[in-house]
Parts: sequence; C-alpha cells; structure tokens
Amino acid sequence: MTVVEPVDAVNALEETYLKLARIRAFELKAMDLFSEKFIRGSVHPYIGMEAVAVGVCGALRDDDYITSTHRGHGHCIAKGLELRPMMAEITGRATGYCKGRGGSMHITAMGKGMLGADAIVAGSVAIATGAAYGLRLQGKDAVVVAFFGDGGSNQGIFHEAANLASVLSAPVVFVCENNQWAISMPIQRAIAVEDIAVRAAGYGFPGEIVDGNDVLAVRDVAQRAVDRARRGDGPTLIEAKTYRITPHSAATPTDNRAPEELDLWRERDPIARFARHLVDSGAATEDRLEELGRQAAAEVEDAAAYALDSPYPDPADVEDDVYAPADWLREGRLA
Amino acid sequence: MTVVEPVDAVNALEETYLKLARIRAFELKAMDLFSEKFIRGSVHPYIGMEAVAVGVCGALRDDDYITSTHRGHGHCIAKGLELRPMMAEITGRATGYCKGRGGSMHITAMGKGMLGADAIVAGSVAIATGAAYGLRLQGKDAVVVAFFGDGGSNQGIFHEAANLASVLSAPVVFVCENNQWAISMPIQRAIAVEDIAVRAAGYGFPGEIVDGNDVLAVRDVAQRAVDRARRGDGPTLIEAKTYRITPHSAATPTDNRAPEELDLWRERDPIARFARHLVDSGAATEDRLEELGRQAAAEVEDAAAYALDSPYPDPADVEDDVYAPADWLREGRLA
Amino acid sequence: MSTVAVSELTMAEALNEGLREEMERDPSVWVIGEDIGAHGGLFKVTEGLLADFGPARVIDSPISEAGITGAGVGAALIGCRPVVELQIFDFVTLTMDQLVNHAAKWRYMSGGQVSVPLVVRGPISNGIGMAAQHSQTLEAWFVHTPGLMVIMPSNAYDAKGLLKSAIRDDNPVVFLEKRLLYSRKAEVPRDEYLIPIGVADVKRRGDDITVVAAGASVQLALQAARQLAREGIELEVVDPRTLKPLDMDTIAESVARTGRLIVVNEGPRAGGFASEVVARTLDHVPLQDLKAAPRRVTARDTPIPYSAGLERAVLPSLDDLLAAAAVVMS
Amino acid sequence: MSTVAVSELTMAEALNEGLREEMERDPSVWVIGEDIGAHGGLFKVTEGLLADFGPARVIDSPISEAGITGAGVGAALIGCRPVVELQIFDFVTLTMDQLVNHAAKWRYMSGGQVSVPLVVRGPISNGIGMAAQHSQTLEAWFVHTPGLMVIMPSNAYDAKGLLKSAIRDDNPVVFLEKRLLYSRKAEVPRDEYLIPIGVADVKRRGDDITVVAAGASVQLALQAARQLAREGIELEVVDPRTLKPLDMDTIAESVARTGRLIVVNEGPRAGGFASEVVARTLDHVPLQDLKAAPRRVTARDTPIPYSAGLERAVLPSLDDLLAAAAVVMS
Ligand SMILES: Cc1ncc(C[n+]2csc(CCOP(=O)(O)OP(=O)(O)O)c2C)c(N)n1
Ligand SMILES: Cc1ncc(C[n+]2csc(CCOP(=O)(O)OP(=O)(O)O)c2C)c(N)n1
Ligand SMILES: [Mg+2]
Ligand SMILES: [Mg+2]
Repeated sequence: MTVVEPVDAVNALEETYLKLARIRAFELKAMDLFSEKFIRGSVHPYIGMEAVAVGVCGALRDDDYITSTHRGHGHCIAKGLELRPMMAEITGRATGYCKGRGGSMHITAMGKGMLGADAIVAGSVAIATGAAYGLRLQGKDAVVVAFFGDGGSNQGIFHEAANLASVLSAPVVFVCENNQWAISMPIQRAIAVEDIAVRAAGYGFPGEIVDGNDVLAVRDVAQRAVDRARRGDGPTLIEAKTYRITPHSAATPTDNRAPEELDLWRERDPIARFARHLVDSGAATEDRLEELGRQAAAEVEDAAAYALDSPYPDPADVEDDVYAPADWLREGRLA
Repeated sequence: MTVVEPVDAVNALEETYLKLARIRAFELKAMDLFSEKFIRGSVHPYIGMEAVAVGVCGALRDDDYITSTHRGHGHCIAKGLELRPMMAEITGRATGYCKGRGGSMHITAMGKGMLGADAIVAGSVAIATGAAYGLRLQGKDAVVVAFFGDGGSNQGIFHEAANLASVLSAPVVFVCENNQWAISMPIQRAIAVEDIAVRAAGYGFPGEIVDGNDVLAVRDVAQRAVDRARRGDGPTLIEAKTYRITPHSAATPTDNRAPEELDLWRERDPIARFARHLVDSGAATEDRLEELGRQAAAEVEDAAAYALDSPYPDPADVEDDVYAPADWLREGRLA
Repeated sequence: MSTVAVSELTMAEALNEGLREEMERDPSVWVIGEDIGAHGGLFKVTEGLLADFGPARVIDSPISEAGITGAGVGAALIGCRPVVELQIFDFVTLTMDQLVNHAAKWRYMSGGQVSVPLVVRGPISNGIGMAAQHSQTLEAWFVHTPGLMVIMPSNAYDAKGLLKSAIRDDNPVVFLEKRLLYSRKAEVPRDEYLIPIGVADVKRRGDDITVVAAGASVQLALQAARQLAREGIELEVVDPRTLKPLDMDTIAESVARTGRLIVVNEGPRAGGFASEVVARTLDHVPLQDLKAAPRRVTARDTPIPYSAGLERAVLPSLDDLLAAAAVVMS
Repeated sequence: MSTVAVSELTMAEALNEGLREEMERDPSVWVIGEDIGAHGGLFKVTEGLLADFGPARVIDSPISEAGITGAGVGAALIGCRPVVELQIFDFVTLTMDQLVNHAAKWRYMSGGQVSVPLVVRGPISNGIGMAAQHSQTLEAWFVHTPGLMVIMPSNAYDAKGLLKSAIRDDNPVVFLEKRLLYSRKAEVPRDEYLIPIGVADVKRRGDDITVVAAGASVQLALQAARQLAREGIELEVVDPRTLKPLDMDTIAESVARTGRLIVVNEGPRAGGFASEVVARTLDHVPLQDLKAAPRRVTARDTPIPYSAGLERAVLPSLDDLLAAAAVVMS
C-alpha cells in the first residue's frame, strides 16, 4: 500500500490548491476504476468544476452542512470527507462511508456535515432548506448549502424550496452549478433567460452570479451568502458559471459538445488558473505546487489501494439499516 | 319550471354585464343548494372575482381553450358553458356536463373549449401548456388560458410549466387570480415578494399586473397576451389582483379575514363598479341593468329547477368512462 | 365501569391531544402544513397549537406539498421530529419523490448513519362527495415502499396512542386518518398512553370468519359482525392498526382458527392492501387449514365519482361484506 | 425456419422501430423527454427520430418530469398521442400527481367527454449498481390506479408490438422497459404487426407449476424451467405482458391445470404485483384445485443497495425460484 509522506505545513492558499488537486486526482482515478469495472453504475466526474465546491466549502465551518448531487465527489472532498471511505464507498466496500449501500451518487458523512448526495436532480434543495430551518429551531447558527445544477433549476422542487426558504428565512444557500449542460441539453435550450440567478428575484432574496472557475471569487461570494444566512437574513442563490471538461458520466461517454467549446474551457481550467495565480502572486512556487499535486495523487492512490483491499459487505446483513432501531423491529415485527 | 323571457338584443357591454351577473347569481344559488344539501363535498364561490374570468374569456374565441380550478364556475360561465348542465353537474345529476361523475370541482365541456376544472391547486398549468403546444402542432392558431390562484403560484408544477411553455413558446396564457388569500393563508406570508408577476422574468416572458376587479382592464391585458400567444410569441403571466368576498368554500365557512378588509373589497365589487361605469358613461340605464340582473337570476333559477328535476346517474353504469373504448375492453379483459 | 379517568373525545380531538402532548414533551417536535396555524387545520387536528407553541413550531406553509415534505426530511436528518400535514392525502402524489426516494431511502443509502423521524399525516376524504382527486385511499403504495411505516387508526383511542408512538419512532411514518372518523367519539384515557407499533387489536372475537379491516373499514366489519351474529355466524374482527409493519402473527393465528379470511379495504381492488393480506396469509397458514378461499371486499377499480349514488356504488358496502361472508360460509 | 421475413433486433432497436412506425403512420404522435433528441435517449430508444421527424415532434425537454407529463396529458386531451420518456422510471415519483390525479382520472371525471391517449415509458434500471433511487420496480402502484394501463414487455418482439398498440390505445399507458433487456436480441418481423393488449403469452408449456412472470422475470422463469425439466418438473411460464388489464383467463386456466402457482416479480414483496396475482387467482381457481399454496418470488423489502453482492441478495434469484418450486412440489 502506498505510504503517503505528509508534506510540511501547508498554508491556507496551499490547502485550497491541495483540495482542488485532490478532487481532480480522485475523479481521474474514479474514471479509471470505472473502466476497470471496480465501480458499478456510473461516475459523474466533477472535473473542471472543482473551484465551485472548494470555493463554497471554503466559506463553511465544520459544523455547517451541505447536500450534494449525482456529481458529488467534489463537494465531499471540499467539505473535508476522507478519501479512503469515499473510495471504498464508490467501489462498494464494507469500509465505505455508507457500507457500500449508497455508492458514488449517495455518499453521506454526518460527522463531516455532509447530509448526503442525492441522485434525484435537485432532489435535495428542500431537504437542505428544512435542515437549515431545523438548525435554527435548535438554536444553532450553522448554515446549509444545497448544491444543484443548471438542469436542476428547472425542477419544481427548486421553486418550492426557494419560496419556502425565503418565507422561513432559513439559513440556506442555494448553489447552482451552471456548467451549461445537462447531459446533452445545452442551457440555452433548457431555459429562455440568460442567467438562472435572476430567478431569485421571484422569491425575494439575492441572486449572485460568479465565475465558477475562479476559486477565490467563488469563496468571496459564498462567504457573503453564508454570513447573510448565519445572521438570519435568509437564503441566497449563487449561480456559479462553470463547465465540465469530461463527459456527463463514465457510463455515458458520448459527448455532443463542440470541440472548440471544450478547448475554450480547458484553457479556463480552474486548477491551472489558480496555480498561475499562486505563482504569479508569489504565494507559491511551481515546485511547491508540483509537490502538492504529488501529495494529492498519493493520497488518492492510497485511498484506492485501501478500497480495493477492503472486504465487500456481507449479503447476510443486506436488510440492516432499512429501519432505525425500534421496539417493533426488535420484537421481530418486520415490515 | 321558471320560464325565461329572453331580453331583447344585448350589445357587447350588456353581454359582459350579463355574464358578470350570471356568475354572481349562479354562485349565490350554488351556496343555497349546498346548505340545502343538494350539493355534496364543497362549493368554492367566485364571488368578487367575476371580472377576471369575464375579462379574460372576453378576449378568447370559441375555439380557444381554458383550464380551471376548484373555484371554477366563473370560468365556465365566462367561457360560455350552459347553466343547466352546470347546475345539474354540481348537484350530481345524470344530465350534468360530466354525468355527475365530476361535480363542482371538475366541470369539463370540450364542446365549449373548457378542458376541465382541476381540484389540484395549480394542477392544470402544465396540461394547458401541453394542450397549447399540441394545438400548434395541429396547425391551429387557438390559444389556451390556464387559471390558477396566488396559492397555486407556489406549486412546483407552475415553475415547470412556465419554463416549458417559454422554451416551447407555447400559445398559453397563465392567469394568476391573486385574491390575496389561500384559504386562511394571506399572500404576504406565502411569498416574500410584492407581486407574483415578477416571477415571469425568471422564465423569459412578460408578467403583467392588472386590477382584477376592472373587467375592461382585464380584457385589455388579456387581449394583448392572447394576441401575443396567437402570433406564436409565447406565454404571458397575468396577475389579476382581486379578492373573494365570500368564505373560501361553502364547506369551510370560518373566515379569519379582517372585517375592514372585507368591507374595503365589497366597495370594490367588480359588478357594481362595472354597472357604475356603464351608467356614468351612458352605455346603459339603471333599469336596463336591473332587467339584465333579473334575466341572469331567472336563467339561474331555471337551471336549478332543471337540475333538481333531473335524474341521478344509474349506479349500474358506475364503471363506464373509466377507460375509453378499446378492443381489450370490448373483449371483457377488464383492468 | 372503567377505572381509569377518561374523556369522550372525537378522533380529531384525540389527535390534537396527541400532537400537543408530544410537542410539550419534546421541543424537537414541530408541525407544518397548509392552514394548520390560526385556522387550526381544515379538520381542527392542529387547533390551538399555534397559540400554545408559537409560529416557529406551528408553521402555516405555502401550498408546496413536495417542499414541506422535503423540508421535513431535512429537519429530521439533523434531529428534529417534524410532523407534516397533507391537507387531503391525495396530495401525497405531489410529494412521492420526497417521501419514497428520500424519506424512505436516506437511512439505507447512508448505511445507517442517519434516521428520518418524520410523520406525514392527513385525511382520507372519501364518502362525502369530494370526487376523484380528494377521495383516494392509497396506503397500498406506501406498504410497497421499503423504509416507510404505515399507520391507519380506526378510532380516537387508537389514533392518539398510535400518533404518539409514530412521532417517537425514528422512522418515517405515513399516518392515514379517515375524515369521516374525525367527528366520531370514543373514550380516551386522561393519563398518557402509547399504542405499540405493529400490534393488531382484535376488535371482536369470533370463530367463524376472520375479517381483517383497518381504519374506516373496522366499523363496517363490526356492523356486519353484529348482523351475522343473529344468524349464529361469529366474525373475528382483526384491526392491524399499523399496516407496515403488519402483525401477521395475530392475523395468521386467527385465520388458522377460523379457516376463513375476508379482508376489507377502501382502496381500489387491483393491487390493494387486501391482496397483500391474502397473499401473505398463505405464507403463514397451510392451505388445508382453510375452509374457504380468502375473499377481498374492496372499492371498485374506478376513480371516486362525485354523485352520492355512484360513490356508494364504488366504495365497499355492508352488503358486499355480507355477500362475501355468505360465500366463505357456503 | 420461419416463413416471415425477420430481423434480429435488440429490444431498444425494436422499440425504436415501433416509435418510428407510429410517428410515420400518425402525425399526432410525438415524443418528449430528457436527451431524447440529438442524443437519441440514454438507451438509444429514440435514436434517429429527431433527424427524421424534426424538433417539433421530438422534443428535448428541460428536467421537469411533472411538467412534461402534464404537457403530455394536455396534448392528449386535444387529440395528440404524446409519448413521454422518463429517463429512469424512478423519476415517475415526481409526476405521480399528473399521472394519477390527471391522466388516469380526467376521462372519468369528465363523464367520458375526453380521452387521454398518452404513453409514459422508461426503463427499470436495477441490476447494474445504479442504487436505490435508480433501480425501482414500481408497477404495483400503477396496477392500483384505476384509469391507467400497465405494460411490461419481456423481449424485443413483444416490446415493439405492445408499444405500437399502446400508442394507438386511447387510454393512458405506463410502459415499463427493463434496462438489462434493451441490448437483448430477438427475431422481429419486418412487416408491421401489433400485439393485443390484455392477452398473456405462454412462453413455455408445462403441467406441474404455473409461473407467472413479466418483463425481466420471464428469463428467470425460463432458466428455472430448463433446469427443473431435467428433474422432470415442467413449468408453464405465463407472461401476462400487460399487467393492467391482466389476462386472468389464461392464468386461471393454467393454474387450474397445474394446481400450483408461483409469481415472480422484481418489486419489493410487500404490496407487490405478485400479491395481486395470488389474490386474484383465488377468485378464479377453487381452493380444492390447488395442490400447494401459491408462492411469491420477489425482491426483498429493502431499497436497492449499490454493492453488487448486496443488490444480488435483494433481487429475486434463480435459487429463490428453484426453492419456491421445491416447496410447491413437496
Ligand atoms: C429527477 C431526475 N431526472 C433526471 C435524471 C437523470 N439525470 C442525471 S444527471 C442529469 C443532468 C443534470 O444536469 P444538471 O442539473 O445541470 O447537473 P450536471 O450533470 O450538469 O452537473 C439527468 C437528466 C435524474 N437523475 N433525476
Ligand atoms: C395540491 C393541493 N393542495 C392543497 C389543496 C387544498 N386547497 C384547495 S383550495 C386551496 C387554496 C388555494 O388558494 P389559491 O390558489 O390562492 O386559490 P383560491 O382558493 O384563493 O381561489 C387549498 C390549499 C388542493 N386542492 N390541492
Ligand atoms: Mg449542468
Ligand atoms: Mg387565492
């Protein structure tokens, strides 16, 4: 098993870079594991969108929560989940965060403030709203971020959750990752407006647009929204304009997007871009960044090795966890 | 049975007044029939809102369609449905538009362009959108109006239908009857914005606000929206600000609204207001309006008498109309 | 003469007491729904709660069934015990995704990390001319949904005790209340009590026919029982009270003894709860112990019509049940 | 050697042909769904339709399952025959209101004035690690919904003929396609053909046990049949093909002859379609004609887990079916 040499103390900016690099490395590895049949179903790579999750979660405290989507690995890593149980989960092992029951689209880690990834497009926006309201009732000042996509913004539940969050002034931040495509559907044909952010005006809270490939810009706008929510002033809709560089999923490799469009966005790669910024500003050297990149890659390799060494869950336990403990269960009155 | 003396030729303005009066008289009678137990379930009176339906339908052709709500009698009468089969339907008779199967909340009259009333709040907005798109495919230039309430504007299906209608530029007009209450819920607590009309901006089509108690103003704004739809330029959201003078329904008489508020809106009664306009502008005399009022009342009495004289549907036929004719049905392969 | 202090309460009042007691006992319990605040709910089940617990815990919601159910799921995930009212249970169709894909599955998908102590309750509103979209009896869908519990009380006493148990249970519960039973009175103890989940209540003993009936159907069964008793036929009326989990021990024991089973249910016949009870009974009771084929007395497979005579013709009737009894006795 | 000209088609190709033929035949037929245009649908069922029929009749929709289903209902009301694709059928949870409260009831509520010739189709996606929200088998809900029809083909030939009949039928149809069957080939006639609704197909004759199985379960049943034949036990495999209406004549005749019934279904056990077939069979076949109690071979009552071994443990297996066969033969 790879031994990970922890690099010496990383400062905040380096940590941000490390997170971006971790996500990228994790997704590339996940795609390999999928083609090697270690992963079933599908994998929806977050490649090209890393700055959104890292920027947003950079504005969160450990006791804040997030909900995620089918494309959720980046959110998990940005929120601080560990790579080993993540990799174990997506490879269906007993050592995974969800004991292999959830898989790539359902990673949950309550201990890390990860309420869960949701494979129903936009399915978790109302859940995030209710969790946020509940935290308020509990007298906590934690906030909840709901990630969803441009395609998800056309689901009725987004409308209901946004309106409900507004009238309850729930401490929730709606982060719409507008990567401009929903599988094969370009945003231009899915909506008849330029920006999704304008929809916030229909609910009475701010809608902000940010360059989703600029991790520091995302962090700033997220910080404003999170502070507003924490203050009790209610929700914000953040539209992060970004792009997925890889196909929709490992299971649907066909990609009808124009090569020029892809090239354009490859040039805007959020990681390379942040790296340039660090070097140009003198915050880090090329060498240091390479070192961090190797560190990220090593962590991912370690996680993959750990996962593939882990046992599969015992089919005999398959009915565990359908229901929480209850008298009627203990007494064998099964559903 | 009351004999209805048809009044001599009515001009357009008089016809408008007659429609308003018909709806008012019909609803008052329906409330009586409910308390006399001739109507089961409930009746949701349209009293105070008559100008919306009459104004909007005044902009429609006979071959245009509407969908309606739980509070649908006014829409039906404005679209030209006959009072006798309407009254027969809400009293559960075989001679009703729906043979007694639908009742007050489900009056349908395809021959009159009434696609159906829907007891699911906002449930018919997507149906109207699809009907509108279908008419386009059929090469027709008919349009569809979807009536729904302020409360209905918070249902997810409104969001989905509005967005879909916009990207399809379906010839549909969304008419939101903002009577400022949803049963006991004031609009101010249900949404955090002043006007529902602003939501149209989130979908990329016009949102218009109109005084829903001014039948001519409603007609004008509706005409613009209908023309736009007919031209193929897509949907419009019309928010008609109005008020229901009577309780939510005959079955829920308790009313938590402030008496002052009710008084205020009684003064704005759309029928009295239109009457004043007709008299002041010299378009009609008090006497003539009284005559039209008597005419409306007589028509309603005739319809009620017809209904109460009508037979109930035969329970033996209760399974008819579950399915449209099909080989498998004819051959007795029942579901 | 009962020794415990009791009050005569309608089922609506009993449910209201149950909610109030649980809200007093546990600050993490709160309610949300349409018109449940000042209005007290269309059927008064939440009456007075707003005054006693305030608008933060008694929330009048916009008309957004999916939104409020989803909000309930989210709040449950972080430790609240929300009770979501669907004004008429037919509107659950708008929130099947939040209920089935989220509430019911979140715990399992998380590998047991979370629980979803959520109650979604509301009336089954048939029998009063509310027509097809306000009169459905849909418990079969939820019985078919792993991860959910389904509870359907038949009287005020059971309703209160079961609702309190439902709120304390850590699993998502669909709690179905027959609207016509709201105004029906029963003796309810003044002192606190709970009714265990998954324990059927034999509403009447008899050795000839086992009639399994829940909710409103219990009254129908008892009516038939009284009538048939005059002919010397004794019905045993088993009220499962909770449909998921289902107390098959009690049902199987009874059927093994009587050798005859009739299941009464107000839902449409095809794919209904009655079919499930019949099929499951055959897993527990040997064929040779059956004196007659199990019979189902259900609604017809049609939407619920508006007109009184039509609606009566669709819903299961006393005559339907008596006819079925005659068949299994012959 | 067959006399009709045939081609070897996968079920996806056969469905595609069926759609194309109906769209050519009837301009009122159009399709809408997510990624069904240029992308041809996630599983290629609509491949090439955009090129042949244009964007007005082949509509890539926003992600709005309720919206597009409702749009389909509305278009059907004015005389179109829309075919709505749900990309994965689990998403029907988002549109139960449009499907159940609208599509299924509109005709009845209107007193027969309107009809709703709508097809809502999509894949059942279990068995491949898509996990709990992408792997449900929900036909039982629709069987329980008066006004709907439910069709579930088990091979390419049936799929094409049934889809064409579904599109021509004037009633709303839920058309369920097992994803793992999409790539499975069968001989499909070159010439046009229809398969009648409500007529079961006996996929194999046998006199010992009647196995009722639809969709993917048919393969399981045939596998078991081949294996048991070696032991001299002959299964009769009845594929109802349409679950609503259900061809009880064929099922009852078979069970009356074999005296033994096993129903295989991939949905959760409680309240599933298997329970319905068992209960309904008892209305048609006298108890004394049964040599053993009817048995259900179904999925377990759990959400579908992700990990391969777990998912296998939840779904009905060949061993489960063989074990049930042993029980009814003993
Ligand atoms: C309710 C629902 N409908 C459809 C799908 C299938 N699906 C999975 S991802 C996806 C596209 C989502 O687009 P978007 O929200 O923009 O997120 P992205 O994939 O672009 O990150 C679709 C249609 C789903 N999972 N859930
Ligand atoms: C989906 C749904 N939720 C709730 C109800 C119960 N209900 C009937 S009318 C009504 C209020 C509707 O308010 P609004 O849309 O403003 O129409 P209005 O009654 O004011 O005309 C409610 C909550 C319903 N019929 N359908
Ligand atoms: Mg996207
Ligand atoms: Mg209103």
